[in-house]
Amino acid sequence: MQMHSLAFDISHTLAGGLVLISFMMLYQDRLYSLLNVFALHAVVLALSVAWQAYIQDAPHLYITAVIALVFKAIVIPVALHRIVKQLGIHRDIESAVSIGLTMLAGMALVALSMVLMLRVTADADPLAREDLAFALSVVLLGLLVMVTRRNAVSQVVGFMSLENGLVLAATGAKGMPLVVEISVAFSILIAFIVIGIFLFRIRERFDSVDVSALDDYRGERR
Amino acid sequence: MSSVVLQISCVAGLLGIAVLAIILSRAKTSTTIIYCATTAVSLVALFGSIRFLVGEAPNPSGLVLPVGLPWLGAHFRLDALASFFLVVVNLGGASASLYGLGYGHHDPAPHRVLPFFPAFLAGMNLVVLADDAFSYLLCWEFMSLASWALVMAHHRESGNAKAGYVYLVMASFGTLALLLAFGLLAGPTGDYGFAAIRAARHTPYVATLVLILMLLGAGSKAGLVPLHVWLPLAHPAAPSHVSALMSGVMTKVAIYGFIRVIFDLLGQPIWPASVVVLFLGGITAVMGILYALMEKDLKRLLAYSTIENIGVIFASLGLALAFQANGQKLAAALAFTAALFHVLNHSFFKSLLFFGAGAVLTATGERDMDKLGGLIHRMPFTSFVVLVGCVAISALPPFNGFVSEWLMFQAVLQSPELPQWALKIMVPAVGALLALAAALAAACFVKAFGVTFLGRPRSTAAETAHEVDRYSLSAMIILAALCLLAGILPGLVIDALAPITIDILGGRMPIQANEPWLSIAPIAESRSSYNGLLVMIFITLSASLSVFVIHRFASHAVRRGPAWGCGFSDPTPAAQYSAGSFAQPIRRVFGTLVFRARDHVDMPAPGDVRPARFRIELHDLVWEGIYLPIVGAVGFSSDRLNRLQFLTIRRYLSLVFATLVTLLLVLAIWS
Amino acid sequence: MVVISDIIVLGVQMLLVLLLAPLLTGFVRKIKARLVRRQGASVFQPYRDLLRLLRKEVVLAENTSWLFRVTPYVTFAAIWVAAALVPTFATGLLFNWTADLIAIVALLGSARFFLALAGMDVGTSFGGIGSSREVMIAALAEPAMLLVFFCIALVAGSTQLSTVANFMGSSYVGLRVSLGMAVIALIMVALAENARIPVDNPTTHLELTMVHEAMVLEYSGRHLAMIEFGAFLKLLLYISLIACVFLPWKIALFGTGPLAYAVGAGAYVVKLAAAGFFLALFETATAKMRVFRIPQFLGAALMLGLLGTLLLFVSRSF
Amino acid sequence: MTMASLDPVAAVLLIPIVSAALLAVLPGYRLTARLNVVASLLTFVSALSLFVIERPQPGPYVLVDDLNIVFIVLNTFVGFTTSIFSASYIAHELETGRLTPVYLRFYHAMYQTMMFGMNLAFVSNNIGLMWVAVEIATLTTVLMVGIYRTHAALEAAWKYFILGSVGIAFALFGTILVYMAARPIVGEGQDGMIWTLLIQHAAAFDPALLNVAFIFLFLGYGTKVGLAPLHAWLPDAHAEGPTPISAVLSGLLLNVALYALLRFKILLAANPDAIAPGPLMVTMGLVSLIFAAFMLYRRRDIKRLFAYSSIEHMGIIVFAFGMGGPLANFAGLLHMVMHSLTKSAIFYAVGHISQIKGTQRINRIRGLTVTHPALGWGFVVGVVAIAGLPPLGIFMSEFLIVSSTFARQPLLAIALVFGLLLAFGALTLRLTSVAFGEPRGSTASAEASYVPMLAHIALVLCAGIYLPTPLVVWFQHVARLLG
Repeated sequence: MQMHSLAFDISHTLAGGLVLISFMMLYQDRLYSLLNVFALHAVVLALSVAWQAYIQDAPHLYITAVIALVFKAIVIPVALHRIVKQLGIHRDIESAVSIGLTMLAGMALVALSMVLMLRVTADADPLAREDLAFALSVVLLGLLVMVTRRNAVSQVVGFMSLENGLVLAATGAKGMPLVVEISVAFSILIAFIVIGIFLFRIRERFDSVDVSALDDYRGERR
Repeated sequence: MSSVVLQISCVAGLLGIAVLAIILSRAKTSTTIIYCATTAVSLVALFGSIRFLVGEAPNPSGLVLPVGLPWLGAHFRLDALASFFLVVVNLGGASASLYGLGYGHHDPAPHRVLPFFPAFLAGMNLVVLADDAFSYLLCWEFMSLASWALVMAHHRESGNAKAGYVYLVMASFGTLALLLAFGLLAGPTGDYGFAAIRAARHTPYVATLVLILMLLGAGSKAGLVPLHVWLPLAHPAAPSHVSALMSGVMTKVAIYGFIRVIFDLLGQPIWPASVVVLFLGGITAVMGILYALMEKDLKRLLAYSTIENIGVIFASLGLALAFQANGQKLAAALAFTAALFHVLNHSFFKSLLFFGAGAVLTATGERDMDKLGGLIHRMPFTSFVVLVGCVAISALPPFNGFVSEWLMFQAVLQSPELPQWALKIMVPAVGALLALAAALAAACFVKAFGVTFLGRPRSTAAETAHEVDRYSLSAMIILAALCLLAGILPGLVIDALAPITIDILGGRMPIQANEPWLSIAPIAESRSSYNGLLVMIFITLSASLSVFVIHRFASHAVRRGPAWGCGFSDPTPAAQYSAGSFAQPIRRVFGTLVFRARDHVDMPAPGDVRPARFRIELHDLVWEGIYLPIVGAVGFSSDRLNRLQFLTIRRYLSLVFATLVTLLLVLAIWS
Repeated sequence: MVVISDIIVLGVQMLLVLLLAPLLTGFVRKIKARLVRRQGASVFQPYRDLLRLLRKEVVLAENTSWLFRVTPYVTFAAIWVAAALVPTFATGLLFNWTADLIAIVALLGSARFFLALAGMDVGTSFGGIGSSREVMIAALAEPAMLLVFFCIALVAGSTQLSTVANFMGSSYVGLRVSLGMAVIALIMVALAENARIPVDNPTTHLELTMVHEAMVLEYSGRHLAMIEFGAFLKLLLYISLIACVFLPWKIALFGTGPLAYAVGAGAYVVKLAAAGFFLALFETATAKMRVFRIPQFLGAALMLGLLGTLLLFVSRSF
Repeated sequence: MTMASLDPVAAVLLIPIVSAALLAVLPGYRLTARLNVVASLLTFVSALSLFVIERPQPGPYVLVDDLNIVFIVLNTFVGFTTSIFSASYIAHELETGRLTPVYLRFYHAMYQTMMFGMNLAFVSNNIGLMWVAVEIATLTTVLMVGIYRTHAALEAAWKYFILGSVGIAFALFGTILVYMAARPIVGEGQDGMIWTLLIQHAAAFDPALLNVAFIFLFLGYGTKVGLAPLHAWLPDAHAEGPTPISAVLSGLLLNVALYALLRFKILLAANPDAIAPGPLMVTMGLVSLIFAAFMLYRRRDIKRLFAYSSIEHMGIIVFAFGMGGPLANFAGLLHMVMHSLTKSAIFYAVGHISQIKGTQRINRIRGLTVTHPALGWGFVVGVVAIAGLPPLGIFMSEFLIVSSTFARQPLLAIALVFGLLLAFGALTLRLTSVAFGEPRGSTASAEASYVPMLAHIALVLCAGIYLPTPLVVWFQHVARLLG
């Protein structure tokens, strides 16, 4: 029992840590620092997944943890670093919404997810419940990053943190099948996105294509 | 075999002909074959329905086919009302087919007409026969679709595309209104059978809503102002025998729908309903004929006059509603009979007139009256039958148009029996509107006939015109004869209509057959009576007497000389009164109010050699006041929304995000 | 036997109107002349005119068609029948029920219809002027007349002229506002329909001011005679209509013997004379109005008719 | 084929994946196109055989019930006809050199993979598996949308990809939540995702979890359905990809997502305390309908026009299912089937038209019925059908939807009718300009196979007049199932 509560505390802290780091992402205004923060995010995720693997003694989760560690915490950030160099992407992030507002919105989102999840009757074991609350807030924050940042890279980062939230939820869900497969699938997805950015030279932002350009391409001019 | 089976098999035959037409669309002889076939089938259907209507005690016979809504099947039913409208439809169909035998050969693209013509006929027959909401709407829309295809037959001519488009949209608007009406009648359980609807009790709320929806639905198809805008565009755009069908018959099918729902399915009406119908009818009558008077395109003029007649019919239906709501069966039967009689008459003379317009079109290639004139010399037969049509539609004795108008005025004169003050006041006022419409109609057709057929030809086309082929002529002559017959023997028609009024209203007019001298007396002879036969006989007698006397005693000398031009005999036919100038006095009277008409005269100063200019400015207030704003609104909002097509991915993501957050918020607050 | 006598009476009436019509016009002209201190032609001048016209040859414009030649007879016949259907000195005649007030309006309407067509048949602008103005006047006059007849019919409960006449003759028709309006409206319509001053001047030959005359400008010889005769009849018809509806004094009932008929006839002649006198007086007293004042004039008639009809419900509650 | 007779479900899955592998390696247009057609035909046949043989017991992965059998058969049928169409279409593309043989292989392989993904999504009894399948189908279509490598195509593919991935994430999160809700009752592991078990115990699930789950699933799969605020990828994906793919997208992929939505709607409806999904679906449906209707007026690209009309119809269908009740559900199912058939038929026509005219700009296409009667009239009938005119199938479903709605919720029905009329106006406006008037553009005769188009139109026509009783019974049962 003591053990259990300890386990609970640890996973709780880790999950909370993820949310915290998501917040940190929100107020980064330099690309490199953002990437580093994301790496940290991935590390923490890896830790919490590993911990879950340990307490649920579900060895297959270790694979997920390893993927998270290697792929997300190392490979992707490095790759993005190089892309940023090679494409000579502007170093600092222009955000569509001011940082302060973003932070406020983030607070609101976390609050919202708490409200929603704490409705859940506690007979589902509290561990899962807390995890879900945190996972939901991580997901929402990731999305928030995606919509408030103009850089392609930072949007990718946002998407990845969103997906970290998913993995957190998946691993938190005790005995959930397909977790490994899903994490693999998502890694591939992200790889695609990164490659896409690289191939299609989407330099600054997703919204580089302006309306007039669309007109030409789509035969939609009036 | 039972009557309804006969009718349905005729419809099947028509559909078969349509398929046949597609198969031999490119064949030379296809025109002849198809129109012969349609003539034959329509005649069979016509006689079947006449036999049913005047046969001994017509009792409804039904038929269910395993098509349409799966759990319901397609119900068809033939009762007195349906059989009467079948008579109208198939008579129009037969005459149009006969006319087409000749006219069709002048069609530039027969393969765009032949398949849809029989389909159109079939559609109209089916609407009248349908006995459940789904089949009714299916056939209704099928009818619209077929007629739309016919309107688009000459799709290369300018303006026809717009005509077809406006028509299709208005038709679909009407169908959706009907759909709502039937949805309301059928209720949430979806009893779409007419029998079930008839059996159900409907609350006043439902009744009112259904009335409004039916006025929108059937009214838009029939051409009630302000839903008429498509009619003067679409009817002229079609080939003339199709225009005749659309104007003379399809509008009647719409009226059938109105009668079927409001009088039959809805049960006992409430009197305020009649006020609405009366009002709309009166307005439509006057507006329609005023539009017609301003028109110089022959076929458009005829289309507008159709609107007028629709108004007249709706007005007398409104009267029938008023009397029925107060349980005055006899008066209701009188008004209702007047309406049905006018339906029949209008189908006669409007088809006749459109045939005439078609003949003029084939002979001269002109629809613009200001390029016609003097055709009476070159097309004697056509001009004679068209003259008959004009006299008939102007409601002059001894022709049929007068009889139905007369019956209607008799119904108006029953208004004192109505208990409601609103109606007491309303009915005579509407009567005044109808009288005005009738007088204006006479003026309008003086103009139509005078400018087109009389005077001197205004173009070489009109000078070199020739009489049309014998099929077209025979079709027109038959209709003219029918106009006269219905005018001098109205008693027979009235008695034939009695079963319908018994079915629908539970009352009937007194039997006319045993009136002396074949005269008609709607209530009692002491009140009012009319005898078309004797009036005709008197006129012929006195006319021939005077002719005899004159030719017996007066001089016979005749000399042809130039017309007296007040010292200056005008050399050019252009100096004749044209359509526009003929309408000028009436335009001065009504135009400024109804059309915001302005005459712009640009008279050069003395010594200035440039020609004087005269321009008329007319506004179609309905179009500019109702339809253009709607078009503008749609365009505006689509422009605004269209920006969403050009957002960036980040913005699209924010849309998604926003949706998610809102939904989550709703969830958080609500549950 | 009854039928025979009826037919005789009817024939007498038809002949009577035929004979009296020109006389009436002549009488009106005479009075007008006297009122302006002129000698004036004799009252029988119209007969002479007709006979003279009948003897003359017909000159047809080049372009005219058969319609132009048929029209005079058609219009004449229509007006004559209409006139014959109005009870002049006796009601309840055999064929009175063949047509009622509405039918009579329609008969006059068809006469006008054909005249207007004939006007357009010539192919000159004068015919056009005439026809267009004529139909404009008619388009306003007809509804006014119908409304007047609605009013009467609602009072008498019938559109059957004999019934109306009997009812009006009977004691229990009090003096009514609406009837007063109706009679005024009817007189105004009659003035317009017969092309009298102030609507139109039957004696003018200044083309631009004429309406009816412009329409029949091309007619000559026997055709013109028929047209003129039709005009005389029409005037007679309106007067006798007003007479039999609004003052059916001494009008003979059906089947009352020859004596009553004679009295009725005498009364009828007196009524005609009186009406003719007043008409002449009115015409000399007023001036012709511009063509485009006519709508107001007839619009007033229309309004009066409608008002009369509506007032019925106030004065008399069913 | 023997295998198919043994186990049609396996066949439905195996034939596509195997042929995909083959097509990836085989060279040559003629051969591969034929193989593609044959494979699709086999799949269709084995799907048909699901009707005759007795169904397999629902296992941990595979389920065949009344609901999805309709979808499977429709899916494989349209897949088959589209493969015929794409054969003639691709031939032209190869001539004009828009496609190289390499991409051709890729195209065919991807085509079969996509069919595999969709079939899997239909037959899977495991919501996780279903999720995976839907994503496979989505990603393959993404790749095919970008196949022309023009800037516009890549643009469209990229948009589709990004928005799709977010959708994927949502759907997954929803799935996880459902599992969480199920776990305490059904038990850990595999069982917590097996549909048949879920629906049995749904009543006992935690409503709060289910609610959140449904919102995520609704948005996730709704993105694929193309509901209004989430629709952005759909028009461009339709317009820039090869036309067969547009046909499949409109005709099938939307249905797959819709199917997933329906499954979860049933699940939610089975739980008394959870929110009623109806209002949500009705609102989104109406929004999509009216929004798309307005957008139709400003379209200049013919394929994008019909893409928006797909959004509109999806709106109608979701609305119908949202209204619920036997009539509306029946109408919804019918409308879905009719829309798939009609819309793919229209895209077949449009594909040939744009190939002949060498453009997709509407104002460069005129008077088709004059220059290409068969194609033109086929197009006319198709548009008339999609606009909801009788005697074609969509009229029946719209009749049922509107009339049954008006009796229950007059205002909703008014809004619905408003949207329908708007869309009708826009479509017929384009129809008149494209099919009639003076011909414009090239009049080269089309070397096209009209068979698929005509087959679809014939089916829709006959459905509008006569529905075979077994089908009706089927639909009615499913409608009851949908509650």
